[in-house]
Amino acid sequence: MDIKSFFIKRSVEIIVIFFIMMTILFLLFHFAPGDPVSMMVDPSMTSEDAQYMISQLGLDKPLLTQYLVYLKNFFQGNLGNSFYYGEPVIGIIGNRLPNTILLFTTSIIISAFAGVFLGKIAAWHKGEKIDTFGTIAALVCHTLFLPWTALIIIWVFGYKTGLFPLGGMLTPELWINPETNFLIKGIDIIYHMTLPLFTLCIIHFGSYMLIMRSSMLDVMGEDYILTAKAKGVSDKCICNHHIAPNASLPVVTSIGLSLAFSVNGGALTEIIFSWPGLGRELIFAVTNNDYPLALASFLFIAIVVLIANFIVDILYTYLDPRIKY
Amino acid sequence: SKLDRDILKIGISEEPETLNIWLASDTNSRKILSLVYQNLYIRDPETLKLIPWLAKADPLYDPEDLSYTVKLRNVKWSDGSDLTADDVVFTVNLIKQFKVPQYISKWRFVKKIEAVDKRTVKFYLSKPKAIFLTRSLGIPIVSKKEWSLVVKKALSKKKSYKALINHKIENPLGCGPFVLKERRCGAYIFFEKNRFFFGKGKTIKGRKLGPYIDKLLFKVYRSADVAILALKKGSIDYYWACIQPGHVDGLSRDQNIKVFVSKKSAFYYMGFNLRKTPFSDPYLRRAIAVLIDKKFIVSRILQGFATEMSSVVPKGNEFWHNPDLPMYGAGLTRDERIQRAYKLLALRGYSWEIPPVNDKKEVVSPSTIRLLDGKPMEEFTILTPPAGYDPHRAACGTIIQEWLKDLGLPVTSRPMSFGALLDKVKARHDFDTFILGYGMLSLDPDYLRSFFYSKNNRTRGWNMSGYNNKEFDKLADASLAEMNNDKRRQLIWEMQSVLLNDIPYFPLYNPTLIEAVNNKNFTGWVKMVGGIGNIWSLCSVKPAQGTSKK
Amino acid sequence: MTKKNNNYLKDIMERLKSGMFFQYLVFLWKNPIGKCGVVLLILFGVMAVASFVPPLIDPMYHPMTGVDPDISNVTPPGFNHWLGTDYMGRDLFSQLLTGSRVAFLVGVSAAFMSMVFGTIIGMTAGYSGKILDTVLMRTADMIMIMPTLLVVLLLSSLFGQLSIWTIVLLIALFRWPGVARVIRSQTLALKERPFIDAARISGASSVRILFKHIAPNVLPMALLFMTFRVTSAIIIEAVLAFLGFGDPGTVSWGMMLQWVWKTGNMFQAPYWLFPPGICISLITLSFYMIGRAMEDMLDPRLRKEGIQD
Amino acid sequence: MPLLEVNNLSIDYKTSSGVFSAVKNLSFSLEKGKSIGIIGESGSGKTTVGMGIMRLLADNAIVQNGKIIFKAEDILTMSEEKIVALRGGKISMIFQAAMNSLNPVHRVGDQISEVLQVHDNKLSKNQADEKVKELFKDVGLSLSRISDFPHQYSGGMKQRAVIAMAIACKPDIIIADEPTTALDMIVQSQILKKLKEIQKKNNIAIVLISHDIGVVSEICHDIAVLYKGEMIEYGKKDDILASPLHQFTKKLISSCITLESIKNLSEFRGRDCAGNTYCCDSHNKKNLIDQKDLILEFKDVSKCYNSGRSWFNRRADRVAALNNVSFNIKRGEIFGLVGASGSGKTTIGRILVKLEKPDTGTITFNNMDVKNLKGRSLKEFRKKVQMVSQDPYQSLNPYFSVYDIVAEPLIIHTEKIKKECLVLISSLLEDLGLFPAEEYLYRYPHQLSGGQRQKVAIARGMVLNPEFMLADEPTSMLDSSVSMQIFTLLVHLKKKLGVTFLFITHNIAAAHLLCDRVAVIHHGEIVEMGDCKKIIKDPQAEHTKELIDSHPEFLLKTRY
Ligand SMILES: Nc1ncnc2c1ncn2[C@@H]1O[C@H](COP(=O)(O)OP(=O)(O)OP(=O)(O)O)[C@@H](O)[C@H]1O
Ligand SMILES: Nc1ncnc2c1ncn2[C@@H]1O[C@H](COP(=O)(O)OP(=O)(O)OP(=O)(O)O)[C@@H](O)[C@H]1O
Ligand SMILES: [Mg+2]
Ligand SMILES: [Mg+2]
Repeated sequence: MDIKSFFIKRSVEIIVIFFIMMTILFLLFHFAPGDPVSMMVDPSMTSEDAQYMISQLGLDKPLLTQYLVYLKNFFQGNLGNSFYYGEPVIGIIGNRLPNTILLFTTSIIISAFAGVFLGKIAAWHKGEKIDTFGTIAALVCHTLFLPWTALIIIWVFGYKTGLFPLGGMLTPELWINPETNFLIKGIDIIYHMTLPLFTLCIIHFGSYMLIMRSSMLDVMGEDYILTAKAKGVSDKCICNHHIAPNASLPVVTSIGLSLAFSVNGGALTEIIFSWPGLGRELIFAVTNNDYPLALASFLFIAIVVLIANFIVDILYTYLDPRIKY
Repeated sequence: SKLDRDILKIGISEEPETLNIWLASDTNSRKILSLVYQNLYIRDPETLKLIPWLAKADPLYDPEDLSYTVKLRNVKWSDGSDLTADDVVFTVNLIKQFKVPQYISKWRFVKKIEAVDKRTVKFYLSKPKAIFLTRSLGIPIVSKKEWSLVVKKALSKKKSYKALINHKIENPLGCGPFVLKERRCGAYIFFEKNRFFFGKGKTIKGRKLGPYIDKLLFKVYRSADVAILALKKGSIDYYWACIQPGHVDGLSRDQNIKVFVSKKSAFYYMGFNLRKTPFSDPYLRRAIAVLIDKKFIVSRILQGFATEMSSVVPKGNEFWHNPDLPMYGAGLTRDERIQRAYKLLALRGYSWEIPPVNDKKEVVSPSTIRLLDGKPMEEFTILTPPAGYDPHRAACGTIIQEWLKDLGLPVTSRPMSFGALLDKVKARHDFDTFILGYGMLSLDPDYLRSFFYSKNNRTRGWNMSGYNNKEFDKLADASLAEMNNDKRRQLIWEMQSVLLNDIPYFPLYNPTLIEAVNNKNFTGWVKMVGGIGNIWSLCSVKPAQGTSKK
Repeated sequence: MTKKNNNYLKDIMERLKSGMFFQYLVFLWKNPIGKCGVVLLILFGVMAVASFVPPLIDPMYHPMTGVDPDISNVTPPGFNHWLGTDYMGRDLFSQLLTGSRVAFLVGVSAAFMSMVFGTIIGMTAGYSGKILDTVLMRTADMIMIMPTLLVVLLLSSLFGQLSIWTIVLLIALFRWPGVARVIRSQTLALKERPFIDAARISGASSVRILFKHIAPNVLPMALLFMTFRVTSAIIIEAVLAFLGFGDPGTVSWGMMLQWVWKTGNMFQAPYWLFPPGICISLITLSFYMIGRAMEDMLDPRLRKEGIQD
Repeated sequence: MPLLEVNNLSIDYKTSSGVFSAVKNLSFSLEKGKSIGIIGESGSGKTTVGMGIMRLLADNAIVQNGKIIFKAEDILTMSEEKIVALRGGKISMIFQAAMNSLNPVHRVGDQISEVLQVHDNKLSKNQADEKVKELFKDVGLSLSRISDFPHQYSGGMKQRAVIAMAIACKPDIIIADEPTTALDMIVQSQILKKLKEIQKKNNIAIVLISHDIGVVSEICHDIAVLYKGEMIEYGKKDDILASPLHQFTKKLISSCITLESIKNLSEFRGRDCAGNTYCCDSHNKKNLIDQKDLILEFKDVSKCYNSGRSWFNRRADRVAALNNVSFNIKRGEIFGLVGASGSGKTTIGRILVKLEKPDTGTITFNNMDVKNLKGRSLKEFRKKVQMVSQDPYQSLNPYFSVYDIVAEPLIIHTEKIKKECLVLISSLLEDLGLFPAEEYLYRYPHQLSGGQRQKVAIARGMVLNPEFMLADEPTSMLDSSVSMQIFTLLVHLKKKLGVTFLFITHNIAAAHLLCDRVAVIHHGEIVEMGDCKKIIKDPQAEHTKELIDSHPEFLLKTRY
């Protein structure tokens, strides 16, 4: 099967999943108790006023009508307006999504590379100190409790040593200065990203490293490695050219499988580091019953995961010639 | 460090979601907008009396035609144009046209409003209302220039109110001390001094107004701990949110940090569902009131940063608070409380399989309480907001649950998300008891009427308990119409004592507000009810001494 | 009578000794990582059991409602309170012990349920093939890409606070696809194995084949996944509690962290902050270690899928 | 001076249960252009020797003493650089699992050119590619497959590629460790021929490691026999084949089912563990078979498989496994089905026992159409038709004890209580040579040897007294002496219980030994069918000839 039909198939799949999820979420939000109006705790607001607001927001229509309206708007590129921001949800998401993707992808890429690299070293020096130490470190990092770790990291690196900012995505003092150029702004963002990125990588690299290590060990026992040795290929070349490419395949698979997991960690990190991303927007919207925003944020997070999965699959075909879709 | 002293940096806990004043319902948007849109009258930080702000003087009441006349100061919008009577008329008309839910209830009784001249507005009421001054006039005045087009467009839509609140405001035009320069979502909001601020250099109530700072920067810190660290580090000068008692120790140890503890006009209470048994019985409610140890709640759960509440009107609101009310077992020990509550219920006709107090008057662990009709009491729940939203109320729920169990009441405390909780309590009236609170009550006790008036006992009405007392209704009506403050106070006091006798809500505590500033770069914060985050502070904060501006 | 019983016992012993599971256990103990995990786990088990003791000594040691009458503030470790007290004067040590119980309860029951769901669904999908397979696996894929934590958070905030059992159930409901996928691929491989053909030729029905032949073969893998699911369930519960969406009626480590966080004692009271965080890490570590040790015994080809999370 | 001289080599392995000596005091020498075969049963240390010569022993291996002299230098004490240059350059090795010797993520051509470039760093990429093309031609691979990945190659092609890799640098010695074990007979003989040809052409010395005396006898000049790490015999090939000295060598040679051995045995005897002697005189029993009574009939059966996995192009890769196959089996006979690997033998078997549905055609069993069987009649059918499959390591559920396995059909089909089952099964197991039964009843498959497992599988088939038994290469995974036991058993069962057998094999000699009639199948079609003896004596179809020719030379020489 060629890559084109694979593309089509996966795209269809993504679209179908997307709509199923949208419907489920819509129903969920509809049947959930509470609405944004009841969240308004102004004692001078009478029940007529509340009712008026509900009808203005269109929440008094029957379910099907609401759903159809939502669908219709969806196809017109309108996901509704946030109850609290009063702005189109799309705009809010457009603002947050890039931040999330920035943090999310960099953390995955860095932790995957770090994991692969360290796993390779550990496996190559199996049984030596570096291996024991590395494996224990990976195990411990992998099981760290993220929010806790994040707060401690902030305390140590942000407060005690003051090396890094405590949170946020940029230094407002810099950005409000019209003389600041793009380069500095870029560096500023990277500077702010360091700690959240570090936290995420600490949590994630462990599992990649462990997978890489064990799959390296498996591959080292494969016959073709023996063949390569018998060919007279040097050790270093065997490690890098023969073992590592094969051994990193399971890592790629596990990236795909752990994406959803990374999203969880990402959302937590966003909250603790005040990173203006979609994850914390979602949590905030959910706690405030801001349905349009919550629904759309969730959908977009799902889409990110779906697409990332897709990319991982394609990457996998590229890395492993045996796989054909 | 020049930069540090140039810009006042204030941390806020969440992104202000909107700059549209008609939509803004979250605290942070309101905080930001309070710097931009100004009111006709505001409260004096010390006496809490209303004093003219945009208005030139106290309003003139004409009992003849039930009208108030308000004269305006010479105020300019931040773009340099004049704020006129037309703007005020426009604002009120906007509220009435769009039935803006937050404000409309306070304006329904205003028949007509007219601009007498450029700086004079006249309001005609349909009947005398005590709250006109304190509540109705508390609206922010918006500029006709900014809004008239929006209003026109919105009115042409089917859902006009929705169109109004969905209008995106990038740069609100106000007349406050600061003008918004730049807003970056999720990161910061940047203000500069308003050149046209009417109060600049004026002395109002003995305060010479600034603003003395050129630039004001709001930074968002989503996690309180991080904000506190930022405050200690000097990344922000003030964290505009309530700080948890746990932080106080650490903060007070820091030389640069000053902790402000201010009163709050707040009211935290336990509510009962009077619509059904068993809580329709006032004796049971009183017994529960006896069991609840407010001192414990205040000293343990709130770490002393609260006051016990004895009435529905906070003690701090001295004028309206009735000091002479039943105290329900204040000062008693645990066992004494149980004995008293037991006596109360036993006399009323409740019975137990094993009573909580045995023949020797000792407290024992009871079982199966029976109601007046002889049936065992069914399990009931105390609904509280989740710990993530407010750890204190959740903890109160748990502790009260244990106390009630001592009397054999089959109760569980169940925190639930705020939306779901309100839906149950307010919209569906499907609950037994709950613990809720109001963090920002108006100083005018008009809310008593909202909470307990029998007509408000309906879906989404504010009478969540389902309290229905003719006598109270009468008092409430009278208090609304009474224009004489002292007479009105008498009525309000009476209302309080009726309520504390019936206990539809049992008042628990009134937390105090803990805030902290970093004194290194700026000083001059003004403390008042509701904390130091107020317009007075921002008009008086100055760069710290010994720092010359170069 | 006794003789028959004896025979029966012998029979069982015989089976146990030569059976795979016994060998797995021995292997687990022989593996240093596995041993480490087992020791840690026993430690936590002891903690969980010990958690019943403090409230019996004095009601003030009740982890949720007992407060020390003399203490109304956060206090550092002392003679009466080995780990100090929280802001209300509750004993942190007894909270920590109770947390272990809750972690076990949540972890093991959620993992067990998700394992049961996953195994049954995976086996059914793999064995039946065709439409049922497609439907089940698409569903699994869909659930798999859902960030569990966010979903549970969403549900718990929409539908009011969730009780601990609902949380367990939800975790299980969202955690089965990983198991199902692996079990399915194992089933697919097993299905082609001649002994399944042999069973079919012997006339065994599908149900019999599934539960008598395939189930025991996929069980080690399912158990392996269970250990990994335990860790993820514990972590999810902890995060939920930490964010304030947990069951307020239970004292879990996440809840303790939430208390220390929300009451602003995070950086003031390390004796309150560190123990629960370390315990969460260690208990997940112990399950993870056992899982890894078990992994070493199983088919290396299948094991890489979905180990994480 | 010989090219390679192994002197007194002893190799130990350190394991958790102590030190295990895999090779003890081994000595042999090899001249340029000559070849030596090392044979021995599994685990006798053959691979260890090969690895020792390459100095690629596992980490836990210790060379206790000895020398491996290659061109006057001791490999074991050589510097690391020198040995690396030697590997693949002067000495190259073909590994036991040649199927897995190619790295799946690199192109085959690249893997071969890598050897060239490693050993000659002056060689440019293009030159290397040219050389690779030549090598491809040499080993008989099509040039168009040069940039394919290994998974796109068949087993035989992979083997050729590995050979190409081994000869790439024109080494002096090739060590070939069981180069053909996983391949079918025809491919095996092709590969062996190629190896021989290349050896002649380039004057390469070969160390051929195998457990199959046939393979070794085809290529080698000398033979060394290893037994438990010790060399028990060493000498010229013909000498050893003609007059083996050691008991083990004798057994090795005699248990090899060869056409020759059959010639000498019109009747052969087997003995099971219980000491019963079976007399299997299969060829004299024709009179027992009722020529008219057909138990099974295949008519025009065809079957296609989809090998494409996707649901998009389902029609793209269809493999026709069977093509209008018709034959019939008479009650009481052993019918043989012979063919090369992938010819469709197993498919026929699976269709027959209704594990697979045919696309077209009908199968009748006892005059019932197998296709229509459902519910009750299917259960009845299951009771009568049983199967023993190819792989004894896979055909028993590892979680079932022997008792559970054998009792399963009883539990499904009868209402016997456990006690009855026990008695029945015990006697059956003892009958099959698993004596005493109690010792085996509660063992698990991994505690049994291959032959014992196959016996358990047969017991499972026999426990219901079936009428018909399908034996799909029951011995292909077992070594030859065990195979003989199984064959004996089958014949015994046929005689004692009158079971009809369909015997599937790729070994025409085995078919000849057991079967009354055979059908030769090739690419899903039956090319020849008839009396077994006649077909071997006088094969008509081209493919049958090929099959017979593919038997190692040593066997063919003695063909009658
Ligand atoms: N790395 C090792 N560690 C311990 N024992 C080993 C190791 N490699 C081989 N052995 C043991 O050494 C003995 C000889 O092994 P070797 O691989 O040489 O046998 P072989 O003759 O090649 O067998 P086969 O025909 O099955 O390939 C066997 O008993 C084997 O179990
Ligand atoms: N499930 C299947 N899917 C696709 N192709 C199959 C399947 N089973 C068998 N085939 C193909 O059908 C053909 C016949 O296979 P079969 O297993 O019957 O061969 P065989 O003669 O038994 O070979 P061997 O001697 O290797 O066992 C082969 O080309 C094989 O690749
Ligand atoms: Mg070998
Ligand atoms: Mg076959």
